[in-house]
Amino acid sequence: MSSFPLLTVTAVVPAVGAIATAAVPAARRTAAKWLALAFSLATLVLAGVIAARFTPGGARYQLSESHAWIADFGVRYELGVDGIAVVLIGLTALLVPFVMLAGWHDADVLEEHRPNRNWRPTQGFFALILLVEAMVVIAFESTDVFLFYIFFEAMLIPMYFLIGGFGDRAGAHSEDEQAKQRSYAAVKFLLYNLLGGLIMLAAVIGLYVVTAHQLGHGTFSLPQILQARAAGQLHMSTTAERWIFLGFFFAFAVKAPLWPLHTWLPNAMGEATAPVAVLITAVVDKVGTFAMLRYCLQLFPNASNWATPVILVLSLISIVYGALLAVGQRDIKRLVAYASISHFGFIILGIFAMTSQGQSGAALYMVNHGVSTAAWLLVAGFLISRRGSRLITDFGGVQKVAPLLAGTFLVGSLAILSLPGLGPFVSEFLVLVGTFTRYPVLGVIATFAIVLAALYVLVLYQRTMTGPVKAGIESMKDLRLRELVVAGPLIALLIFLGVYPKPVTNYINPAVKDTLSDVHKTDPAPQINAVAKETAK
Amino acid sequence: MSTSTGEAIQFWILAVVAVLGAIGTVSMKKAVHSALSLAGTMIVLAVFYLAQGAYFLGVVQIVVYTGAIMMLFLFVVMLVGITAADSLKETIKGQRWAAALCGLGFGILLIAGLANASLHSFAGLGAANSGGNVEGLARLIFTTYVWAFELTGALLITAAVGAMVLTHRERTQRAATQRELSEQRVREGAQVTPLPAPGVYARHNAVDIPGLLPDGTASELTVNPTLRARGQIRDVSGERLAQLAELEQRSENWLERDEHERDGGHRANGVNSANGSNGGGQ
Amino acid sequence: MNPVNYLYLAALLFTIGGAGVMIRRNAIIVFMCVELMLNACNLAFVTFARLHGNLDGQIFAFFTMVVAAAEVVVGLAIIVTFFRSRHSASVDDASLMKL
Amino acid sequence: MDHLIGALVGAPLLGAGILLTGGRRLDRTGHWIGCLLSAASFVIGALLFADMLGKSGSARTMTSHLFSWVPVAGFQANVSFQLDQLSMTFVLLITGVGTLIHIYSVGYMEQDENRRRFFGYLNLFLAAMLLLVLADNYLLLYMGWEGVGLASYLLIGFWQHKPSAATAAKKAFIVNRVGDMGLSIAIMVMFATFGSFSFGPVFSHATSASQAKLTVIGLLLLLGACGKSAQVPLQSWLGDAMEGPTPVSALIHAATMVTAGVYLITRSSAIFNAAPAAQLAVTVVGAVTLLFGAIVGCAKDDIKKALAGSTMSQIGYMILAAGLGPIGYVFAIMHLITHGFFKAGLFLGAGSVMHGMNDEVDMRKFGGLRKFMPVTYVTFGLAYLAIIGFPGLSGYWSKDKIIEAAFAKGGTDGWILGGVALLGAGITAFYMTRVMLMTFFGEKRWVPDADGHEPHPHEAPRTMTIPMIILAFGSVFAGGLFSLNSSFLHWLEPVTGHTEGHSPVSTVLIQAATLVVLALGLGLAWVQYGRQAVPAVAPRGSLLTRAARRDLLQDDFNHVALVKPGEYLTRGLVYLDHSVVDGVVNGTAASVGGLSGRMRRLQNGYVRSYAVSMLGGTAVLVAATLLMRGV
Repeated sequence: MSSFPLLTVTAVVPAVGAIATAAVPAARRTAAKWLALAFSLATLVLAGVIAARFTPGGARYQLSESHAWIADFGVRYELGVDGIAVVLIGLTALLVPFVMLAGWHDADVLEEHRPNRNWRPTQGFFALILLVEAMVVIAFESTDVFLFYIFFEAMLIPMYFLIGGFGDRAGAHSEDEQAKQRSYAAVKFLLYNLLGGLIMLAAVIGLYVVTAHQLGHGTFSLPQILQARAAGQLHMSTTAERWIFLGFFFAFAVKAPLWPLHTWLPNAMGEATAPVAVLITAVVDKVGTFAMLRYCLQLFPNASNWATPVILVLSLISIVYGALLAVGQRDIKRLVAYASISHFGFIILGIFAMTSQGQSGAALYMVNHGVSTAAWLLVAGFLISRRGSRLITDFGGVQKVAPLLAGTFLVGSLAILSLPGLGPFVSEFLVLVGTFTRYPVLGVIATFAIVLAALYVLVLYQRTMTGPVKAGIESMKDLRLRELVVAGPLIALLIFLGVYPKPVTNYINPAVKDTLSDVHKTDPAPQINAVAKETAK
Repeated sequence: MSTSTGEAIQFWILAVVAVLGAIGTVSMKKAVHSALSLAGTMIVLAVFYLAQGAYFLGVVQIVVYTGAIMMLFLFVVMLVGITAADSLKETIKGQRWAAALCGLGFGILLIAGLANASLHSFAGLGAANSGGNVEGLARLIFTTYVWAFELTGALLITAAVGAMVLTHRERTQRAATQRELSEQRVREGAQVTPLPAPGVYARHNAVDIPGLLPDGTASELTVNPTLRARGQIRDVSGERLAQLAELEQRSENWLERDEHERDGGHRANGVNSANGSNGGGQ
Repeated sequence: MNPVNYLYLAALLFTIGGAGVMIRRNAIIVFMCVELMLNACNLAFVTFARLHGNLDGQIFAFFTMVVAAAEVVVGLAIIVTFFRSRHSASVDDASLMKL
Repeated sequence: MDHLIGALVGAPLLGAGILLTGGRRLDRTGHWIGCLLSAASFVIGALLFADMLGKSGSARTMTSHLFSWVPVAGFQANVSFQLDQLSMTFVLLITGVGTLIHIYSVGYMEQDENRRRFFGYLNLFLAAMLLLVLADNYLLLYMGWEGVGLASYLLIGFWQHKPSAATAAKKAFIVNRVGDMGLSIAIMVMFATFGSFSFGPVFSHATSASQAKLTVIGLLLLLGACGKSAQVPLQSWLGDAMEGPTPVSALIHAATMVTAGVYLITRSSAIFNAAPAAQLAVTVVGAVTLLFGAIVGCAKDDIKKALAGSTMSQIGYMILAAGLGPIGYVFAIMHLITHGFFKAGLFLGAGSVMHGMNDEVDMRKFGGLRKFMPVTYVTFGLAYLAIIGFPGLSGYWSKDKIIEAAFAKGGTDGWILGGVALLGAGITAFYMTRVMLMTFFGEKRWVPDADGHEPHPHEAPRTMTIPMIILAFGSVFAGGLFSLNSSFLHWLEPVTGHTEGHSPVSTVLIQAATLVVLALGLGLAWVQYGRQAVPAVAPRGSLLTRAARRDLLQDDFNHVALVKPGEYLTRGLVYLDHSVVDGVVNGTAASVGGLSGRMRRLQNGYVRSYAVSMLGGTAVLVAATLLMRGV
């Protein structure tokens, strides 16, 4: 326990950055961009410091900070990170700079017509991104359920404006038709998540009531609750635990998103600009799956085990369903969205398979999915912005005129279809193995998805990149330096994660071990423990 | 313990009056009548106060309420005058039904509530009023409730100021002089001369009797439009004409004249009558 | 007779006044009905004072009267200004909502 | 010495890295870098080989642990290599033939502006393939397995501007993915059964696992093998894969990658030996494919597709042999090696013919080329003799052994398999002779190509001919050398194990029979294509022929059975998602909106109706209090 509030600072820096960026005068928008980028990089450095200060396998929650906040309701300002949180904070801090670079000119469209003197869309865009980062980071850090809830909800606000205010202009429709669809998407996003959040709020209050009843003093603090349960002071009644669990899970399932609560994602990702879409699926949605792992399993172990069968089936449906719909899409970004739905299915499957492989795989999957989707979708965004269209049919033969773009896009695609040697393979295989050891049938069915993934990814690549050069493509420019700076490191990272994920798994494994012990689960033992016998010899 | 029979009798009589007054307040078409019936109810209440040993309040009720406040009401009624709002026709759909439902329900509930409240024994005010009712009140007001009392003071002042602010109209330009007004009237082609006086050919020249034009029809200008709107005009020209005809008849019978003279005489009569009417007017 | 009857009377008057508020359109009459309701309350207070044998009820009634006076002053002023601007004393005309 | 194993994979990987990220500035020298690095890896292989010969017995197995790849609780995957005789055989084949084909490509791809990228892909393929054969656990093998799939995808679709090429590449990858699915599930079953998927633990405890589990694992591995080695029912991609540049067809789709299936089965011998049911399935698949490929090969007029058919059928032989168990493994691998030589030779020859004929592939437009490109003619001819199993040449030694082994399996299935293998030999003789005759003999049937250029057949440049010559030597002598006091057998025995099969009929008889069918096939082909002139346009042909031209309707079947239903399914789901799943949500929203529209009416702005609601509310409150007091 260090005196320096590292976690707070990490969350505060981007928030301050947001304010500073928003304050930049209208004329100096380039300065604003650089300022925002600087702040996001500072956050990245801080995330690195967190990772360095964190000792894997040490205390469960480290770098903790704890202050009374709303004493009457037992709400505390409590921060603390476990291995998974560290990794995800790193992911967030890592992706945001790339998102900014990719979206460097996204707000320029709005700069063209300036209704009044201090019209500052660019400042707004970057400030909002930083704000989202700050909120996501603190959501990952908080160990107080109420604190988490606040930011879990609050991050909707900046996201709402990012989707509704800065949608991409590459739709197939007229300007105002696009505006209509944008607002539709934004409102849908907001309503879905608000609904989930409100149900969760009820559950949060329920939790407070239960703790207040049994401990005498109501508390939201995760460590306290866990401790109390370990000490046997806290026994939730079965029904209460189940109801509260469902309240939490619903919110996270909407955010994740899990079939059939997924329909907001395609609209949101379709209408938002590629960088914002990446922000949605690669950063914000991770909070949902992360929270399943941290809150659902740790707070309500019995209810989790109770609900597991249903959740597994739903996630399986998500996997296959998302993949099939991705095959059927005509709009590149919607395709990516459905692919993401399929991948979130994998993550949830891994979490609720309740095996160390499954959960480590799921946690690793969050990282890999973030990086791979970023690489894939950001390049796709470059492609879309060049052509000014999202329809697959408008592309063809890009590989001939812009080989670099095609190449980076291909690598991204291969990552999405989880080719061995690239990050996603490791996590996906871990999830599959973890599921198979406990539920062989589910594991096999889920494995079918790797064929479907190959199908939608390669069909997309074939239609857009190969074949004769289509009209409107001939004069397409290859990647610029800025865009290479975005794509290059992400690809390098993908390869690194695919070949040597050990550094990440080192952080994840201990946390997973604790979680599994919370839900009283142990990995199913193999019929013949060959390894043990080998070592015995 | 129970109250005296006298009070009982008084109650049963006056209670009826109070209720009638209340119903009148609600159901009278004209605001004035409502005001009067309300005043009635209030006086009854004052009596009840006195009967219940609230001497001070009884007096205050009469002086402040029935005196000051109701007069204020009447002033405003006069100021506002007659409006379409007075009609009892309902304009909002379903309002009547909703009102009836809520009113009845509420009343029933109240009475039910009172019914099953256990209020059978009561401690009279004998002890409390032993040192005199007014003194008792005063003691309470200036000790326990002194803070509230001070606040009411502030409230009253605020109310007075507020009323002034609300009703006060800032004069934006200098008031128009007599001359300007007359000029303006001429420019607008409005009635320049003063309005004709009422009551020509009338049995008496009261404000509610319109003057007659030479052809015997009533003139709109001679009576106050408010009276007309309230339907408080006594139109007497009809009977007056009948009297004229009869008078002519009598004079004809009385002095037989030739045809030609009769014509002249008849004309003369007409002229006379015209002069007469003028004379009668002044 | 039991003083409770006074309470019944008060309830009745109060209800009638309430009905008037709901039914009448003329602002002044509505206002009178409000006064009626206040008086009903006063009656109840006084009666309770008698029932409980202390003067607090009367104090309350007293304050009610004062407040009523203040309220009447302001209320009537409002009615007058309203009449000036709208040439009507109908409470319905105060509604500016589009349905 | 052991640490060199890593370098074996590293060299071509480095090459791929340099060439693919190097950019245009490497266009001048890129291809030589590629050749150099693959040659380097060959040299390392040779050194290790020498080192291995120096040792004896079990000491020959070298291992090298690089780093821990995926460590999660019980699931420990390492990046570590194991180099034993089997792997070594493959290493030499891959790097050797690979290097030759690199050199060949220098000439063949001269005109292509993307030659650097091509060599990058080739190096990538070598790296992946070496990883595949050197891995000491199934997960790492899987990495190489998919790696070669990727390389093949990239190389088939190398001319991406050709839609046919792009489609073929995609098809190859996806069909392979189906196979890979089998392999990955097999790994999961292993993990669930043995708690490991490293060769050592799994094989040493294979026998102690339940029969059913082993059969499942075996069948799943077979599925994987089918995908990679283009065996029925996952064979459909190989024909289209010929869209790729010819060197690719030679290296990947003839010599090395497509034989990975055979490697997988041989490597997993411990499992298959313990699961007879799975073995039977393997043999059946092999036998069916053997005939399937051969028949297809007979009907194709496209020289490369004809050779592809033959590849299919030859691999069928290997799979069949591998399915026979210890009596077959060695011969499967031996045939694999010899096949690597002569089939690569044949493809390179075909490539050189196309190179001379403006990339014409239709054999009916060839003819009489032997005078114009003698070197090609000779090398192609020798390879041809080798593949039909002309006595004394490589093919003869390996294929004959397989046929004998098939008979030696014993029982009726022994007879059936043997018969099939024998028949296959005959058909092979027929279609290869057909190819030979149509290409190099008879009168010219040349036609100008699309742009009207008259073909001017000429011998290919040195860079292309030298590899062909070397491969020709291989295809002549390799078999003989291997069979010289059965050295190859002794070399491999420690890994695969070997038991001498005892065929019900004497080997002499079998050899005689083989020669007879060989002669028959040859004769038939001569009658049909040698004696009378070859029509420039294909005759309608029998039903079988027409079916064979369409790859025996495999694509049509896939289309009807899989593609169409899939399309309908996705369309239906897209509709469903929009109308039902989303519809429910929007419906709720709409109804709420309507309701609020009605509620709006209550706020009508009339003080009096507000008064009503107030009084109503008060009434409700009073009622509530009364009730409360009541209860």
